[in-house]
Amino acid sequence: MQEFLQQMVNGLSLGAIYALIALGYTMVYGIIMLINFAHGDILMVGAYIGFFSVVVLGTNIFVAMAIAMIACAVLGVVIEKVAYRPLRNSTRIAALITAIGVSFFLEYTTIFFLTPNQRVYPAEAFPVTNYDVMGITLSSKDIFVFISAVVLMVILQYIIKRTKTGKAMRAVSLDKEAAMLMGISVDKTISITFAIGSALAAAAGVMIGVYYNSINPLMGIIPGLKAFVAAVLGGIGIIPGAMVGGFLMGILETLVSGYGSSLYRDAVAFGVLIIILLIKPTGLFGKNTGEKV
Amino acid sequence: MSVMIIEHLHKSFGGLSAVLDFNAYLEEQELIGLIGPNGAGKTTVFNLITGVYKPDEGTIRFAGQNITGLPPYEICSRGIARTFQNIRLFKDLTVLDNVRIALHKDVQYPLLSAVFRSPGFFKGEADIRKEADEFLEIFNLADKRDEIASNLPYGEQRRLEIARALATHPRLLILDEPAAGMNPQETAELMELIRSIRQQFNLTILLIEHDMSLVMGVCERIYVLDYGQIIAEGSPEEIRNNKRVIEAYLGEEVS
Amino acid sequence: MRIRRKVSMLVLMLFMLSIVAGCSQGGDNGAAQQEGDTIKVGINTELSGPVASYGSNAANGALLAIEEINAAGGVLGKQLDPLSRDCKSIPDEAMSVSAALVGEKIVAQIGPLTSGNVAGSTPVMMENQIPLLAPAATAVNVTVDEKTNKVRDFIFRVCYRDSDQGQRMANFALEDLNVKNAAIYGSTSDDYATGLAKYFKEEFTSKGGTIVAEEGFVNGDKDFRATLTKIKSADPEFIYVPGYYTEVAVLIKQAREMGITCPIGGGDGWDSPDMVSVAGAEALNNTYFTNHYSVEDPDPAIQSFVEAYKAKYNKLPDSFAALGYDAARLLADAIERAGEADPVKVKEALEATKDFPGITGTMSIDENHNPVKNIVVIEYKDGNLISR
Amino acid sequence: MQKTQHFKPVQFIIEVGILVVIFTLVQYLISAGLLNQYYQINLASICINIILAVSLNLINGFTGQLSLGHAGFMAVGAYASVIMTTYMELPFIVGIIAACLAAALAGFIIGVPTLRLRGDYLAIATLGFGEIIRVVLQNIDYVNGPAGIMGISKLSTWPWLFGSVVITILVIVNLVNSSYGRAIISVREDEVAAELMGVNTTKYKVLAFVVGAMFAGLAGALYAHYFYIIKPETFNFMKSFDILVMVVLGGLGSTTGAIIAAIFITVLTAALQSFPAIRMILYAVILVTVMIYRPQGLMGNRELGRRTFGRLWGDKK
Repeated sequence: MQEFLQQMVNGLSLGAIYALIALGYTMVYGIIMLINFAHGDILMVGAYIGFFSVVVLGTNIFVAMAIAMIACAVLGVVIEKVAYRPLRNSTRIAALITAIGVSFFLEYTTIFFLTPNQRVYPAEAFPVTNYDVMGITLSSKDIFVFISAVVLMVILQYIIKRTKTGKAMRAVSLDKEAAMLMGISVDKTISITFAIGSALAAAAGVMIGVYYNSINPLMGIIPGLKAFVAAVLGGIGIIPGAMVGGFLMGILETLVSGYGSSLYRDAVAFGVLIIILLIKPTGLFGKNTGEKV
Repeated sequence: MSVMIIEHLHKSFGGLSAVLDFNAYLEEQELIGLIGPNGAGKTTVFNLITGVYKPDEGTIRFAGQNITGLPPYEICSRGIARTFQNIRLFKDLTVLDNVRIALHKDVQYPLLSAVFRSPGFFKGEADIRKEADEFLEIFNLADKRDEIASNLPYGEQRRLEIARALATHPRLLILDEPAAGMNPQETAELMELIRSIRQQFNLTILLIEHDMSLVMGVCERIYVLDYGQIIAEGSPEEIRNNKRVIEAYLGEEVS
Repeated sequence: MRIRRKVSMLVLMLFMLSIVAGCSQGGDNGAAQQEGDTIKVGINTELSGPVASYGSNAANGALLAIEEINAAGGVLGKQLDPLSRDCKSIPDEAMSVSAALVGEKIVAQIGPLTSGNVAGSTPVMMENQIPLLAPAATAVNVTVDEKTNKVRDFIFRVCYRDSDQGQRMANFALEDLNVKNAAIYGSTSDDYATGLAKYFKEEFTSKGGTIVAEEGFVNGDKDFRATLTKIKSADPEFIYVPGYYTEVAVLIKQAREMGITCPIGGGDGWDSPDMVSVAGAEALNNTYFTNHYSVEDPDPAIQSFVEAYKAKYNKLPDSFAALGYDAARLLADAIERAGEADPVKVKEALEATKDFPGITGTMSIDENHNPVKNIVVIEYKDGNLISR
Repeated sequence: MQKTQHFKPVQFIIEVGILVVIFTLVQYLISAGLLNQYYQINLASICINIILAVSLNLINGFTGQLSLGHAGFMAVGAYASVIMTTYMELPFIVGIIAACLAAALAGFIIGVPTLRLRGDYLAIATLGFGEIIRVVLQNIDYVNGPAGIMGISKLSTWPWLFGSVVITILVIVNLVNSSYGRAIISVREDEVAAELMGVNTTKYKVLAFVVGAMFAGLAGALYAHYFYIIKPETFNFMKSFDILVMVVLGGLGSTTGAIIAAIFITVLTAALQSFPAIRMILYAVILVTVMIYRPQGLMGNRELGRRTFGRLWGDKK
């Protein structure tokens, strides 16, 4: 039982990170139907910016995270403007290939300037304390990751449900043309969506840096892929789906490594995804929108 | 003899009944109209017959066999073909290919023959081409055979859709608002066309139409649907004078 | 329409350009104009893809060595001309790069790093009779064909094999640490780590030890706690963690955080200045790994290498950098001994290597083209590396 | 736009003649030692990539089903053939046949359940299956796990490569330009309408998937017997993306486009070897630029073929 609870704690912090990344995927998908494969690499850039602001500027981790989020928000907007906007009326698969290109570009530009070697988040950036709660080890990092992720998700929910921007985002994702006729600036709304999604990825990047200490230019690929799977699991384009999918993915992975065989962990994660899709072809929260004939 | 018998058909979407206890029969080579106000469930009935939706209850018998719940391609191969309210051509393909795809289900050569280009393939293709040309001829589309379907004017797209449906060799042809968006002259031509293809191909035709002149002009018998239920059935004359029908339509107009 | 045509032209031109570039690349088959004044050395390493950091560090090491050699007057009075290429961490690309380098008349090739990519490059080198020096390919079958037991004539390495390392650690655990049982938790995504695990297990069990748990992780993993929880409940006296520092450092840190206190061992993949900064000095106490050298070794040759590397690349050299450096220096030495820059003669000189003073140990090449050198077991003690 | 097929003996002879000339010319260059190894390797890569791109184009381009698991089928083919030739020491042809059958079977097993999914859900499911194949191979000791199999004989000679390319293109072009091909294309155009016109869309999706997988398996077999070593990591999702890039770059639904793009990407990759530091950056920039200026791919969905050449020759149809 204790072991199980420990696994759940591990799974929840991992899941919180996946959920944050998955949110960015799902928001961008919801609004322009693009699988933004460069999303994981924005996370990487965020992790590096966080790293440099701790090491060079000497900020504390929260300020570093804020700086990374702002910088990546700008980066996300620029990427959308330069690479995705010209393709908005093209096929989605062309945009997908462009996203793969952008992903390579971010990875290898970083490698070019910063070498492919990993960097280490300084230990003093975030002092670790372990709490022993009924035999379960709770690290201050777990708490940091979990709480910041939840806070960011609550803020996101607020923005989407309560603010004008959020309403505009929902409107654009439902029907771009109608939104435009209602006086909503579609371009601006899409930019904001990229900004928010990228900022969340940056936050996740800094969290990964703090949580696992080391960062490298290719660090975004695997979490990016996993988060994408999580977003699809929840029903891509659906915000609560991404959160649930992220947590589910995190917990599932920890349980498979903990009780099954860690050798097959990735296979099992994908296997579960496929089984869920076969039962619910549009993900857990997806509506089965039967085509109108 | 009835070519199709529909009994107690029921379909609801999320608790809302779209079709409720629908009963109907279609006689061989009859031309039947299905009318009713907007949202009465006419297209849903078509979708149930052609297998796009699975009915919740009820049976559909066609040519003596129960076809309820079969997949659409299976229903098509039993001899039911249709057109769509908002045209659904293969719009990036040529006019000819649109018709040839419909001819595919009766393709005469096996897959391997296509891959290895055996003599059977060339003969089969020639036959398909010949037959497709015949259909295009009938619908006056022969000289447009290499045009991309979406480049055709609206009326011709409608005609192509009917040609494509006919190419599946149906016994029952279902037309969903074939005259929608047509001008009176085009509509008149269409009426003529519908009559003549029924003759030529021994068809039973079921159509939904808003254009009353067309319905009253060509149909021999009419079903009137309102709120998913049949409220009247009879000859055009009977329907014109039916109280409930007038109410349903007037009611609609008033609201 | 006009714009579209222009764009098509642009694309077409790009296409042409790339073909031309492709031609100029492999094309100078008979280009002998430079033959006189320089000796071309191919450096075919992973500069992009998943193991880019190993490849680029080794290439850096090799380039540093070549720079130093050239500054000291070169080899046989000629300058070495390093041709550095990227093999994308894919075997087929490694083969294509090798063929391109062969077309440029290299005298030998350094790299690639991983055994799989060396294997991709091997047939080309064998066919053209040009020596390949693998800095860090540790799989046993890199230099010997396992089926026929024949040595691959032109393939050499400057690192020791997986079997050597795995066996060394097994013996160290049994004899020096006095443990009776062990758990294995290594990377499963590369042959290097699975090789180490395999030979460790063989040696450990054949000498009376028992393996109580066997788990694996995948490169790129960041979270090991689930499996560690499982291993903890098996209560091993020793955990063998073959893999690279990128994962291992995090793994050890998490293990210690979870209260796993037993000794932990690993291989040369652990070697990196980042180990201490990621895992923390305290977590690394009571951990041991087999290695090629230690940056903290007071040996003057090592210290001057470390200084030079730091000066040039602004970071500490890891094992890959040291092995790349040694590979380039051994090659220069062999060319010197061969008396001329002829691949076959260089190969013979390499085979005859005896007591070459590398910074990863003094090495002689044995009949299987493996270096004979000491395997150091290094212990972490409060963040310092202590040779055992 | 499909033309009606007639058997045209003269054209047939000319086409066969062109193929024979190309084949003999390259064979001569190789045996006379005029084509150095570097070109030979890139030629082999081009052939293998053409097979991969053309076969994926059948699935993604003609059938309109976004599949991201092509590398998985390639892996199945590669391993199946190597087990036959290297482990069982059977002739190469047995390996090739085994590769095709195994990959086709894998395509069937994966295709039947997943092809019910649409769009991105299908994409992620196929990506998942591709990764599952890789992870499973990594955990099978019989095929050496992550280390892979080394020392595979180089059996993929020019005749095999050329023959395989010709057969792949021929089969897929012939398939597409038939009534069956029109049925496949109708699935892409409008699945509901196709179904209502009597096309069993599931059957044709699976058919395209199986045929595509089969040729990916063929490519895998050729790859394994050219590049000496196979390991699971080579066939990861990045490899699937590489193939997808070729297909989209060439133009979805254009076989000639897929061929041109496969050549283009292979040559580009080789050319960029000389710029090790900025190789991938240049690749990324070229990719994004081409996609922005030519989102429909180099060829759109048109084909470069007899008609185009016919026009060039001033030949009136």
